[in-house]
Amino acid sequence: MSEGLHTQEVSRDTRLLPKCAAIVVRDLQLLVRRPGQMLQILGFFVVVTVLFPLGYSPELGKLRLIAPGVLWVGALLASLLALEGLFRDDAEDGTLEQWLLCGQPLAALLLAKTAVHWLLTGLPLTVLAPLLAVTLGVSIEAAPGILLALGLGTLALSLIGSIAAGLTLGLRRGGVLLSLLSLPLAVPVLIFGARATELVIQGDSPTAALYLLASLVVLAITLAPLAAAAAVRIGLE
Amino acid sequence: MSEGLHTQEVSRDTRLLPKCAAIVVRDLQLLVRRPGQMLQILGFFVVVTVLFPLGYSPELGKLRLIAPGVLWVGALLASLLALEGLFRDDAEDGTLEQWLLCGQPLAALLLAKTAVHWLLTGLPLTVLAPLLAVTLGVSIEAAPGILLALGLGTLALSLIGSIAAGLTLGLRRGGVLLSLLSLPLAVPVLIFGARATELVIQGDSPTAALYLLASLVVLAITLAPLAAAAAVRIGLE
Amino acid sequence: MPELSIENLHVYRGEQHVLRGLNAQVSAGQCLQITGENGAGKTTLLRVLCGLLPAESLQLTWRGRVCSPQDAEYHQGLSYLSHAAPLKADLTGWENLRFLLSLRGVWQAERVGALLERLGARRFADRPVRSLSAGQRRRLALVGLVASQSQLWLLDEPTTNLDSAGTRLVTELLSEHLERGGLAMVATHVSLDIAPSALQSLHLTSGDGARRVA
Amino acid sequence: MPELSIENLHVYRGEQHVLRGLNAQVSAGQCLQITGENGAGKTTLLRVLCGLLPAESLQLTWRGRVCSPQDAEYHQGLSYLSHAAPLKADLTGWENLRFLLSLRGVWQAERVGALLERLGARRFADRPVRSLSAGQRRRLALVGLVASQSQLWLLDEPTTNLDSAGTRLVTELLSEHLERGGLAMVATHVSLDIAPSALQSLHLTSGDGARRVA
Amino acid sequence: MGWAWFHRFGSPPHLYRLAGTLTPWFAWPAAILIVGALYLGLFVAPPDYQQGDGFRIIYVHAPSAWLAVMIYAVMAIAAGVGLIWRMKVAHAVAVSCAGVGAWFTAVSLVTGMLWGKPMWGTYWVWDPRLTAQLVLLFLFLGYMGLRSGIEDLGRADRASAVLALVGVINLPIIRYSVEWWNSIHQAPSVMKMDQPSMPMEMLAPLLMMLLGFSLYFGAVLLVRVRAEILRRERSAAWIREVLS
Ligand code: HEM
Ligand SMILES: Nc1ncnc2c1ncn2[C@@H]1O[C@H](COP(=O)(O)OP(=O)(O)OP(=O)(O)O)[C@@H](O)[C@H]1O
Ligand SMILES: Nc1ncnc2c1ncn2[C@@H]1O[C@H](COP(=O)(O)OP(=O)(O)OP(=O)(O)O)[C@@H](O)[C@H]1O
Ligand SMILES: [Mg+2]
Ligand SMILES: [Mg+2]
Repeated sequence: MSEGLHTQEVSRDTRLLPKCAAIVVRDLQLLVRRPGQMLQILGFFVVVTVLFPLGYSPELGKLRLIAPGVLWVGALLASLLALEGLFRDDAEDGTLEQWLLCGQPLAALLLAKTAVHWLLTGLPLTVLAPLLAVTLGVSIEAAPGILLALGLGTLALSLIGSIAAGLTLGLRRGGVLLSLLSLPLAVPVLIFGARATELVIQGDSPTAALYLLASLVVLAITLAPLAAAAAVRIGLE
Repeated sequence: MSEGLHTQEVSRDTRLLPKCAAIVVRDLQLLVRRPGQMLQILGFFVVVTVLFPLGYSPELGKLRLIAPGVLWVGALLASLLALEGLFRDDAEDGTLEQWLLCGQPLAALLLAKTAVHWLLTGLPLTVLAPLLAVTLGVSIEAAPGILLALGLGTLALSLIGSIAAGLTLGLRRGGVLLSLLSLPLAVPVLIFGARATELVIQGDSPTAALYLLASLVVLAITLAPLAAAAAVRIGLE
Repeated sequence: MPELSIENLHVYRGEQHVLRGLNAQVSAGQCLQITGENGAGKTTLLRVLCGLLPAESLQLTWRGRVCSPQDAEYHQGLSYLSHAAPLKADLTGWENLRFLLSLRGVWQAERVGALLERLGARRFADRPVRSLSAGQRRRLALVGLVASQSQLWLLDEPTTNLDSAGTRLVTELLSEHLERGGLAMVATHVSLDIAPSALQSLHLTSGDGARRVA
Repeated sequence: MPELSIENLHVYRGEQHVLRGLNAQVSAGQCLQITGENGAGKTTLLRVLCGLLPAESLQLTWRGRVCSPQDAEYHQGLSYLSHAAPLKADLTGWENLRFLLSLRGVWQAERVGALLERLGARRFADRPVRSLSAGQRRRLALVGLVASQSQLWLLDEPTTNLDSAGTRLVTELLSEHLERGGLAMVATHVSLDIAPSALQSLHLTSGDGARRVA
Repeated sequence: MGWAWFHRFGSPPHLYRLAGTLTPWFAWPAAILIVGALYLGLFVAPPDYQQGDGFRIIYVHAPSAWLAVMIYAVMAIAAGVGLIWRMKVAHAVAVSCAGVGAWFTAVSLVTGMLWGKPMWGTYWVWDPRLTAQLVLLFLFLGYMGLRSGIEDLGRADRASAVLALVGVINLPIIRYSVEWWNSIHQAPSVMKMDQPSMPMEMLAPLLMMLLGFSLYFGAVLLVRVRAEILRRERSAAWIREVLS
């Protein structure tokens, strides 16, 4: 038979990058198969932002004041909800096990997975935000600042959430616990983010707050994948 | 062998109530086994309520104005999140199939399940709400009104959500879709509920809004179980 | 007269016409073994008969009366054992059985205790199901099956994950069930060690309807 | 000299001391069949060897070098087939295999095509896995196993859900793997139809360590 | 010398006995210090010239707030040791910390709120320091929530240890980030420890109380660790020896 030679003889591609690429390709395929997932997250974001004026007040003048809070809380909740499925689906159907067994550094694979997840949820959320801000009475000039702040913020949230997603893997309905665990870590992001957005809306320069956000992102990129890998190993036991 | 006689001869208890009782007992057992579930929902509610001041403003005078909106959006989101698992867990491990096969009206069983679910999530949320309201600068005198409004509101939300929970059974991660499906039905609850709460906080009489809420609950009790039963049958296919 | 008769069963799954005009009869004391290669439609057949999957067309007669596979009365006489054991992972085996059987109105603690003993499941009946091995779960599900005292058993690969002693037990339980006048439809790839007089066989071939073998 | 040697393996699950001081060796071209009643610890043993479960103590030697069951190099020479087939329900069989094999760096379309043919899986390789029967999924997982060309196979009840033709195929594939100098550890309740010279057997008894049989 | 002491410390029977012996050495001084500090604080220290007797709540509030942070640190260190050296008793220590820590955090929050009513006219203000303390409570609750969700002890240990360690990074971040927060709240001047204006009669009971609380924490920890070890090792041979 020609189908199998053994490891000693088999030419095995041991580079890391093609594996990360395979993960990205697969997740895009999955998105094409069920675009509903992404649309639902966006829908949730819209709904939270729309609900608030319903429960509060329809006056744009008042709404503008609470706009940063509403946008950020909405984005935070939507990101956290989306994160629930980050590793869970793969764990449940047994494919995540195979990631652990493929002989590549797990942290790198999880970083790839988290990055593509952000591309498919965090980025669309970010793009949507300025539009929603307009419905809350914010002027369209604030768009670039809002984009930058939310882009950085959701990226940090995705990374932070990946740790909690790993930790809650072993649990049946980890969703709520995931939010709870991510929250203490997400608070700084929320505070800087909302601060930057508020400055932008008022027409001031948000540079300092944005720098802080960016440094949080850098910190998260360095540490979160390692913690997530440890968490996933434990979660899969 | 004495272990089996056949249906013709077997004395089978065909009353409906003991079955509903069995469901209640089992769900309480499950809660005792994992109290985390309930605590997490409460934690989420607390967290959402805490997020707003962080993203908005720490001034109690300002916070008091948005308190009804924050409380209701928080309670709505927490209820919807909790509802995700209403039938899903049972569907995934195959026990829900057995409910369909036990020869009892499914709608009644699902109503029992939804009722105990409200007792374990909606009611605690309601009890917690006045405390959270205090942190938002609302006076403790408003407590009875808030309790009544949120009690009725969460009950209606549980019933409405049970329909969506049935419909999203077939989907992997129905959570977000569930929120979207429930929302059109939940909006009236939110509006009347927030209105009642606002009146209470301002010290006015919320009777009219509360009557409307109560009639929504009655409507939901009559119709929701039937719709949920139909939805579950489809979802399980 | 057959207790259960299925006529003209057509089922589509997605695009596929999985079962085409299948007919089958089962009398009291008879077991119908359903065989067929992977993907032939065995699971589909059983789930349609439970009313869990919709059929394109089906004429079902049960105890001489025409009925739909979703009728409550028909369900009361039927037990279905699926690929996966219907147990809640957070409850113990005992609690699971208590709930399952209460739901059917046939909970009797001593009977269940005796059955647990017989299936070698007493040892782990007090542990949460989450911590049980695949075969141990299966054994609990079998206790539930027997204790629900239904006349019609619909079993999907009941010997999966069972060791050889477990497999023998299944055929024993099945034989006893038939002797008491029960009916069974069993989808399985292994040959069942049952009195040939009580055994019929239905071979499904992928998508081409069914051939009756014996 | 054995390629794989396991010494002094102790594993606890919850309170239970499931494996107590187990020793086993497997040489190239040998298959170690793991038997034992339900709950004896077969699945546990395989998952510990994959590094998916922690062991209390374990001395593992692979190709003459002591290593941990979480070493990347050891993983590169190993394939594990669990109770459930590791496939994403929303992707087709083909896409699933492509991903799985790319992850291991051994994706070759023609080879996979040939294997699909051989396992009778080409017909449904382009359908989403969600719509496949239990046995069909199993066949896809087997293609992935063979195509990953690992020297060490760890198989947990590989014949579950397979029809008789499928079961025969598994033993064939296994024999070929051994002839090529592969190693295998197979947990199963059925007897494997493999050349006796290549077959060893390890019988686990619940919680009492292991007895070597042949 | 080497690592022998480390392994000896890590052996459950040894720690069990050690904890038993040490408990009274923590409990009695704790009781004496707390009672003494209460007496000094409530009756001897002069009333504050601004707040009158209301300030006396500080004797419970401030020590419990400090302890809460300290306990988190102890918990994280124990969790780290358990994770890295796979030491089971370290996990037992970490678990035992969580409940006490959450309790002290809650006490500091509640006493703070009670104090806030007369001082700031409201129970709660979204002040950075208060928020940081609330987040600390979430950390403890999240830790316990995660544990309660995982059945298997070993897995619960390791998963919650990762969380505890991740949470450590969070402590300084919260501390500094809240400075950036758009708080319009005037920093309460009483919340400054380094004011030389605090007279010795006020300060001494405070420090005594802090020491007392710390010893109390030590005693509670030892008792809980013993119980935890008993629970974990209930099937071990040495337990039967100890109990008989
Ligand atoms: C819920 C409300 C409150 C919370 C959560 C809270 C929290 C804290 C925390 C975390 C500390 C320790 C500070 C540190 O480690 O640096 C502390 C200390 C202290 N708090 Fe509070 N506090 C609250 C209300 C109050 C009120 C109303 C007062 C008095 C007006 C007050 C006065 C003090 C004082 C005097 C100290 C000790 C000295 C210091 O470290 O500044 N606190 N509190
Ligand atoms: N998550 C768990 N927690 C605690 N105990 C467990 C857990 N999983 C399995 N066990 C126990 O460990 C023992 C070995 O289980 P394992 O799954 O390895 O058995 P097995 O030999 O594969 O059985 P089967 O033939 O039924 O698949 C069993 O007694 C089981 O109850
Ligand atoms: N959800 C689905 N959607 C579309 N087609 C499906 C679905 N489930 C199963 N099928 C197809 O229906 C056919 C019958 O499937 P079924 O599960 O009944 O087979 P089976 O005889 O039980 O096979 P096995 O022995 O593998 O369990 C298969 O060809 C399968 O691919
Ligand atoms: Mg099948
Ligand atoms: Mg097994």
